[in-house]
Amino acid sequence: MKWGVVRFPGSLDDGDALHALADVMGQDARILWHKDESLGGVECIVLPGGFSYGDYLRTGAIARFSPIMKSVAKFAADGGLVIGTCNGFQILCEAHLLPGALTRNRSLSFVCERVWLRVENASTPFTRATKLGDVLRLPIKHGEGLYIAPEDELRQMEERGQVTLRYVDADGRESDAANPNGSMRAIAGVANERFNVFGLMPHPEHAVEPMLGGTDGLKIFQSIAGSAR
Amino acid sequence: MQVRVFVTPRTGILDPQGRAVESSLQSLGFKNVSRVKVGKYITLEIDARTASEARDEAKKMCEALLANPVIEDYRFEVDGE
Amino acid sequence: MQVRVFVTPRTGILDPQGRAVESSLQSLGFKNVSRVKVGKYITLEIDARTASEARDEAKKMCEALLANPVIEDYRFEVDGE
Amino acid sequence: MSAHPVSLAGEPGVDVEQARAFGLAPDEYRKIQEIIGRTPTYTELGVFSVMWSEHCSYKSSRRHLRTLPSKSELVVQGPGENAGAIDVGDGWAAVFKIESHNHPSFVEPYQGAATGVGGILRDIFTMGARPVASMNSLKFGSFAHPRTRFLLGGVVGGIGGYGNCVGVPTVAGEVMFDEAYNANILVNAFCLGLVRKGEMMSAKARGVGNPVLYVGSATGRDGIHGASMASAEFDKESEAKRPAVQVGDPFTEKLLIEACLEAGKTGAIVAIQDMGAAGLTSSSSEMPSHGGLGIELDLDQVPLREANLTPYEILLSESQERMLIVAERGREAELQAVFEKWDLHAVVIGRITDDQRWRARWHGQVVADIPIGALADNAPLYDRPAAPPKIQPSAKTSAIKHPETSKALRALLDSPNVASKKWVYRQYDSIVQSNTVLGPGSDAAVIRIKNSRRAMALKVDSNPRACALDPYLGAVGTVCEAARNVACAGAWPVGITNCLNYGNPERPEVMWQFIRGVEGLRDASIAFGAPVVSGNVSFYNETEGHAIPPTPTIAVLGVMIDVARHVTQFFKNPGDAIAIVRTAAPSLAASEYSALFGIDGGSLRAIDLAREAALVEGLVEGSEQGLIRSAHDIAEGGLAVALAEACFNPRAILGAEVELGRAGNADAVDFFGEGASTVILSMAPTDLARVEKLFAGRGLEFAVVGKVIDDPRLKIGSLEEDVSELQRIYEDAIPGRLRGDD
Ligand SMILES: Nc1ncnc2c1ncn2[C@@H]1O[C@H](COP(=O)(O)OP(=O)(O)O)[C@@H](O)[C@H]1O
Ligand SMILES: [Mg+2]
Repeated sequence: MKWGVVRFPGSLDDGDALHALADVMGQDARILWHKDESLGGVECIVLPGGFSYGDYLRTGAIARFSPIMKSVAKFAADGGLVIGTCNGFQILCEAHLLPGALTRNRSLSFVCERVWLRVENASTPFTRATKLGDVLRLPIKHGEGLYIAPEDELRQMEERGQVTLRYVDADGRESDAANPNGSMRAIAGVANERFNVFGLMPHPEHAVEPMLGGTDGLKIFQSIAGSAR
Repeated sequence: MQVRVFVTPRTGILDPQGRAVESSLQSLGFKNVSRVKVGKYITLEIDARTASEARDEAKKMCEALLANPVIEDYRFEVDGE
Repeated sequence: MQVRVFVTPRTGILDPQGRAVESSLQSLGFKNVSRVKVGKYITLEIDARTASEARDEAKKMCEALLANPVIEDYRFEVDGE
Repeated sequence: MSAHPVSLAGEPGVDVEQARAFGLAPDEYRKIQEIIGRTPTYTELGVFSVMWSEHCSYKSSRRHLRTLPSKSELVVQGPGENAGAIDVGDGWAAVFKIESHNHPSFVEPYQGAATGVGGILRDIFTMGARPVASMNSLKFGSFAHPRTRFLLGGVVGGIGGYGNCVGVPTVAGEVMFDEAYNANILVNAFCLGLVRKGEMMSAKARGVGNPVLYVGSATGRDGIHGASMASAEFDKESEAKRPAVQVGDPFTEKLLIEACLEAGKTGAIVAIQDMGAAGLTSSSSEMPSHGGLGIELDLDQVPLREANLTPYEILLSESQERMLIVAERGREAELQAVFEKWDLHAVVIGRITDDQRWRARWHGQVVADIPIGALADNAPLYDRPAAPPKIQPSAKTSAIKHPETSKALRALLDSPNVASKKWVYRQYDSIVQSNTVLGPGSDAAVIRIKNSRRAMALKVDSNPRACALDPYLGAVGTVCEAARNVACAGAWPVGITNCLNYGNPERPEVMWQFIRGVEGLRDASIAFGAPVVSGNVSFYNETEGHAIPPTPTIAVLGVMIDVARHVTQFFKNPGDAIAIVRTAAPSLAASEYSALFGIDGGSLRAIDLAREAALVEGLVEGSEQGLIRSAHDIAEGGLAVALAEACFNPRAILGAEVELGRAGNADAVDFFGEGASTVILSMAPTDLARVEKLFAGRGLEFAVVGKVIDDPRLKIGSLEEDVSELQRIYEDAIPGRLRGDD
């Protein structure tokens, strides 16, 4: 499968995503420069973590206007697969390719740690390789990961199964203590209505090698690879 | 022409920063404080002929970039109004 | 009593946020924009008898927490003034 | 053709008083007049005053630093460039350095610490190396002090805010709280980079006529030499003229990292240096001077953030995220294209000359014209008088009898100096770049090198309490501790960088502490064959005559041959044997225990460096042979605390059953003593004999003291504790105090 990892000014985990896809998984992955409009015929676009444009004003607010985002929006509209991790998730929300918004963690401080996530919908192209209720171990590292959306919208998202990952404890139970940033309904990852765009605060690309803290992240990328059109 | 933009967290949308500031104010002994909200205050110069022209520009900027309608409200003042 | 606090980066102090917003606005086609500064807009309720009492409280809060005097300036308005 | 520089309208006159106001001694002022053969202009005086400042000239320390070993077959670059470099194998050089940002962090903790991180990052990537890991060493006042929480939150926030935003993992560090730092906190920032050997960049200018490019943020009045405040005429001007606190812009720094590394690949860069201390002045004088050349600057070309900065301000500004580059003549456009790609602008602001003068023009006039060597390389050097203090320091004592062991252990685990620093490091991105094999929380951090079996281990340490008792032994012990930590992880200590934090060097007892510290560093460095390739000196850490305790901060770089063999501090398997290996018996001198309970720990024991080196060898060989399952160095809190920490395995907590030799009558020293180099090892019982041979064979004390158990209980002789209970105390000590519920 052909993957494109977008590099914005201030992207940080672009290299990590490339490493996970190309070096670890042996996929055909390349960097896409934010000033280009061509997507080079890739089948899945990855918006990586980082602090695009310094995340000034609001996270992802400025990156959303990078030239390449027009093409990404069109690619998504045509049903192409797009995954945004961390800053990528924030950009997708700002670009209205995903519902809701991400704001300051409840603690107001940056948090870097491994968390547990429960798979709430295993039939999306991004979670196919998992089972409903599976508990994944992935790292988070962000200062603005508190997921917010209007209540009525949240309700609809839940009904449609767009809420794909939730923060839980080691035993898969929801609890306030297991919610690292205060996200509404402990939401860690959401898909759009068409289920071809997916955003999550955790970093699957940082959980692909046993020596570096587990391989649960592979399940996300394997799901996508298995969903190639 | 100077424009002052006020961006505030939507009522009903949670404002972690406001909450945190409120509780630290309380713990600093300001017991009589409540309803703390933290928003943004953006000032800028628009080189426009008329105030109404500046207003139109300002509105466009707010909708395009300065505020996120999902979680924020905005209002602005243009100099000499 | 409602208090509105305006916290702005001090003149002469680097305001990377303002700079980023300005260049983004420019590239969005708002060529006639300049001097963009991004600060904080904090609103809160003080349960005080008189406006001057509220003012004193507000000043204390700004100096204790709301503004960082080393790099920020602040001013505030108290309702009914 | 050295035209006589003009003084500018509104500038104060120049005399010995003005010089004094700028911090220049009268004889230094006379030397300046001698060197340039006339009275300097106000601008020139300002330039001299910053370049001859302790910070830039190392005038009090240089002659002592010269005695530090800086060579080995692995040294690729010793002191003299922006950072040092060590060959770590497979064609890679590790570039690293540590630097202080103490005072700015006390004034504005967030920005002070943030810009400290930014500055050390620039020292690394100016060498052509990609920054791959950061560490920091922090000293705050006592937790009880009203300002400590504010400073702690600000400093940690600033380090994270900057480091997280540039994509360099912060993988290790240390934090200490002691009233001795109430009025002078220490913030020392370390950065490690990797570069292909032979692709390193330099700060030595070459090529007469080569253009000088300015890249990065525009110049403002940030952090201009406080001296500009010292003159009334100058000061009565508008408020805006006050020097502004430096604010960091990590986003621009990230662009600079990528752009400078990419520009380096073009080969069009002759020399590059960041505009750090003394900004444009230091970088523009040091690069040509190191190359035996001169420079001519056109200040009208310097990008300004605000209108009408004076030449003085332009030259002395310490605005952040700025680089100065000497380019191959005719290849400016090539470089400019690279920077434009990253939305940065490179502007030509001068040329390299052959006349060995440092000349600046402004509005068509020459405003400064100085023999360049006088600024950069031949600043005055001092041999300051040194003398030991009259009254020898000794730990303050109150004849308290020793607390009951269980209480003492809990109190120690609850002491912020011993307790988990998770509250701090969970605010740092420690995993970006996908190289962090072992992050914060174990003894040393381990960073792998991609596409190689090799890895690097790093740790930063300091021990001001020991240095206060004996500045020489304290420094030796600090190097030993850092080297031992790296060895515990399974790496050979191969290089050292250091930040020497002391009081006012004009006081003989401080100078004595400094010299003894350097001697300790030198002797330990020789013993481990780990040369000192970079560092930094921070003097004048004192307030109202109260100096900080001598605080040499030592960072050691280790090389691991096979990353798969790395070792952590945590017990792994129930049934494993627990052994203790040490170079000498422990003592309570300078221990956390003595400090906590106000007990006189006595004086430091001598350190046998040969045995220290032997211990390091045994540890690394043991891990290379895959014999060691866990290795944990005993530090603050002594053996009991170290055993508890070894049980706190993040995967699954375990227990330990230990008997201390003279069973039953083991006392406080056995439980909580520090000082001596002691390591707790665990290994498969079947490997015991081979491990023992590694150490006993080297004449080190080796004793099997117990075993790892499944049941999460810590049993040391008659002491028995619930490990999860201990862990709760350990984890909550700092957050609890910050919540204010202590
Ligand atoms: N304590 C020290 N030990 C060894 N080298 C040192 C020490 N202090 C400074 N140096 C070296 O002196 C040179 C100048 O130091 P410094 O001024 O801190 O560099 P920079 O100008 O990049 O801040 C550097 O090469 C540095 O490594
Ligand atoms: Mg430097």
